[in-house]
Amino acid sequence: MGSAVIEVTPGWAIAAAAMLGGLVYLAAVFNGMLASRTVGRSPVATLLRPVYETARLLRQRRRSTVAADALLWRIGGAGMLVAALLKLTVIPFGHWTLFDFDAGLVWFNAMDVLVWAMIWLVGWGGNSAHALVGGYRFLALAVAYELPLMFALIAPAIAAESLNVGTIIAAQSGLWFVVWMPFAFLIFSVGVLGFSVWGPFASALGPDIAGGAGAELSGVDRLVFFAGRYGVLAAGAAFAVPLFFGGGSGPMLPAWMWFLAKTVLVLTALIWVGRKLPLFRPDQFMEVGWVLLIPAGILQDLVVALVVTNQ
Amino acid sequence: MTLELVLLIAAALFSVGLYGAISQQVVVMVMMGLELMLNGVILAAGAFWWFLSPEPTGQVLLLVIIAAMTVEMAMGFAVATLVHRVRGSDMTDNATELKG
Amino acid sequence: MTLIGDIVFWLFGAVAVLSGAAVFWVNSMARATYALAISFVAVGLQVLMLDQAYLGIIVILMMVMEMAVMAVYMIMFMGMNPALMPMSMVHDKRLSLSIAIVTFVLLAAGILLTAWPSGSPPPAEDVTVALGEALMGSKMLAMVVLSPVMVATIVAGVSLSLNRGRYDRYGEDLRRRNADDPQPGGVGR
Amino acid sequence: MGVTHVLARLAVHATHVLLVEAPDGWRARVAAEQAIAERGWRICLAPADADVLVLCGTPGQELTVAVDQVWEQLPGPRVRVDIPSPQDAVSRLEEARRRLMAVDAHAEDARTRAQTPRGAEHADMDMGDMHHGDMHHGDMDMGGMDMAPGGIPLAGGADDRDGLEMDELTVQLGPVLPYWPPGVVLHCTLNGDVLTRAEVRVLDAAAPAAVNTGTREAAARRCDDVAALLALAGASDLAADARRLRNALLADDSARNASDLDRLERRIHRAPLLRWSLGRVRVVRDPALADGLSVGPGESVFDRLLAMVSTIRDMLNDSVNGKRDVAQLVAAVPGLVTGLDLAVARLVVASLGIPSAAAAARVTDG
Repeated sequence: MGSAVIEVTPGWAIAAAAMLGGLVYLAAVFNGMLASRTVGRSPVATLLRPVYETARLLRQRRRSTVAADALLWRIGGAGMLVAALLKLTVIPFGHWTLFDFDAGLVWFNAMDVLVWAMIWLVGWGGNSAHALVGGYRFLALAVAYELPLMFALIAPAIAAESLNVGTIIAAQSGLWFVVWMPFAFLIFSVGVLGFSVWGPFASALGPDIAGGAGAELSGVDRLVFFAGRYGVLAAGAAFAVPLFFGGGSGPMLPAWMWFLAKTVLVLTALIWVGRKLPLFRPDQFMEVGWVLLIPAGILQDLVVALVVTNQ
Repeated sequence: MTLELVLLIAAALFSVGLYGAISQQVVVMVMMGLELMLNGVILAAGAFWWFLSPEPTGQVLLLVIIAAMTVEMAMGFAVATLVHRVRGSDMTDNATELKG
Repeated sequence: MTLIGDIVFWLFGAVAVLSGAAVFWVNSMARATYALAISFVAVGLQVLMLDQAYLGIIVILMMVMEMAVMAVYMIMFMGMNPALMPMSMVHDKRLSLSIAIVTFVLLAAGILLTAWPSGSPPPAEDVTVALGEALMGSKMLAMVVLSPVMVATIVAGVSLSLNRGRYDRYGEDLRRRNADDPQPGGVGR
Repeated sequence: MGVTHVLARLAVHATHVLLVEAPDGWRARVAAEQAIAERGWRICLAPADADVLVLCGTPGQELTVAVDQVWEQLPGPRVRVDIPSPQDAVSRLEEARRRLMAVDAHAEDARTRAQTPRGAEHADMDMGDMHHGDMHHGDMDMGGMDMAPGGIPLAGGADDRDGLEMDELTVQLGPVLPYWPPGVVLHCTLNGDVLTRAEVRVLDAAAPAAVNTGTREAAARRCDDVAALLALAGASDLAADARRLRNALLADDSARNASDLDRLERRIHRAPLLRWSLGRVRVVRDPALADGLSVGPGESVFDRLLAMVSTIRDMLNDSVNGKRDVAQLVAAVPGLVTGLDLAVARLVVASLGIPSAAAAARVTDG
């Protein structure tokens, strides 16, 4: 089983960044449409909303707070977008990848751990109680979703007998992994929602603490942070495709189109599900993560390992 | 790039960590010094593997060092919490008084 | 390794040492913790460049996680607002500094004076696979020892730092059906 | 036309509004919310995100001071408008739109306003800025250091609920806080995010406008409390449903009311995760505190939510009884929230339905 992908020159990173930008725009529009529908407004009006929002935040001045740790604050704010871009480097776009890396799966995992640092730094840097509480909440949730996520990531790697993303795609030529390791996919989705602070895991940015970790962000800082949050969500959705949905495989259309179509489908599903669920409070979800999700992930890995060894 | 130069970086990291580990008063800061020393050891182990014996044994050694670091850290946090709970303080100087 | 590779490698080395020194230099605990995280990331990338992909990434992954948690501990236990408060909590600064310098000089002398054998070139085959096969084959003992140590660490760490045990939660005879917690968890254990 | 003008023209379509509700400003706020939704604007949660500050109703002296301080926290370009009564909402928001477009005025505002954020001596009324209790010295060597950097005294320590000494933060909840009862201020001491001490205060001896129970408006107010609780729990779609029902109740759309109410109730019943999230949080943990709250022993926040929805129906049928003593309700808040973390404390406070109870109580007083 060889790798199914070709490494392209680093110059294509610009194309990857543009694709991420497109996905972020799409995600923001789709989320805006769902939001407009609940207040009974036409969803069509939201098509340009991200443009307006960007203009608004570009026009808005950056604001500081008393004794803010501006350096750490800015690093945290910009870091989400950087983490999203770094994740994208190991995700094959159809047949092409920027970085055909031995341990691509672990690379992705390491990049989503960066989000831990970023959210906490954003919460800390503003020197505001609500924001800091948001940072604490995220770390508590992170401890609960990250370990199950790791077990979920291992399942496709066991089945493909490799940590290389291209090889994992190649191993799915017969059957997509989502079919016979559904729990791994579910836990992976929980993890993606978790590290993008989305939907049920948004309590770090919750309404009860006036926007939480992001409460003190304004202007460009806010724009970059929230774009980065969509970016991490989009990168997570894009990574589900090579891991569970056979990468770019599909009839008729070229591989890159299949990859994009599947990514958009997973992304919209995540956004939709995220809006339907209430917030998970850390004190509740920690127990779920440790008592239910970790054993579920281990059992899933065990089943996958048994299937692979008995083939 | 030679083995000696990489080892010098590792030695520098180790020495800085040593300075922190013996000069700091707060338990958590001492732990950070120890971590930095182990950081140097990781780099040295990686360099030995690459320059001298590219066989899996060296990598296993590295993995063991990383595992040792996590154990050190977890126990350090637990002990810091315990000392803090008992004494309301986290200074190493105070912890030495505990043994009496 | 190419020239650019060499330069990048040294750059990471400089970042690792300088941010390591910054840990004890900066006067904010959050900054100190994340300076250490940067030092680890730089060393992780160096290990990555030394062809040990898996281990390099693992160093980055674990240490960023650890430092994120560490920062919270720093702030919990320091009794003041660390972003604002310059801190100096050292004893025997001069002695420590001289010990550190002497150590470095000794190590450096050892490194430079030792006649290192000229090593074999790095292997061409998949290093990560080799590590995995070693761990599950000839070096299995290491894994067999590490696993229980890790589990023991989790148990010991939790029981050392815990205030309320199961007798507080489920009553003296452990008969209480629902745990008596300040706030209930999500599963009901 | 320069870049600034183009940006302003685009930006005004996505204006974010921070709403502040004075105790008598409920109807004005609802009207403002409707007008904001019609424009496609958004309501935001914090001053840092806001372009327009809207003050609904007529504030007392203390609230005015608080709002002035929040006004200073808007990053700018910023506009402040008052909506004293509901019929002003549309015109005042239009005025806000016009003033947001005035590029030169905002450049002037940016030049003349205070350039550095203000220190902690003013921070009492801030939404989130913390200030710390007194410093304890301990054994640390801190010779010659400034003990109050940035004008903020350092944190003192105190045992948290697990008996671990941690830094204390003094944080004030209200009066400018989304989904928080207007006019109520909770001074709390936080260990991490756990409330260890709390004191409650009512600003300006505030009292809302009187509303007869059994009217549509009383039902609408109750419905608004339901929406606030749902929003805090993160059920944003259900919260939007509740707000739509509230608007329909105010608009006297009786045909829709009954079916919408049934639908909302059904959807809440059919939300297993909401039940899981709220159903294990008991409102009153200490039975001694239950007096006069009309909250049953062992009732959870989810039970309270269902009870609130069913009282909407009772109010429509004019069969509601058992008025609640609001002063007692507000006074009970510190006892109920002490020992909880911030998220659960907010849910518990919202489940009491203080705003609508206050409006209803006013009728009997007067």
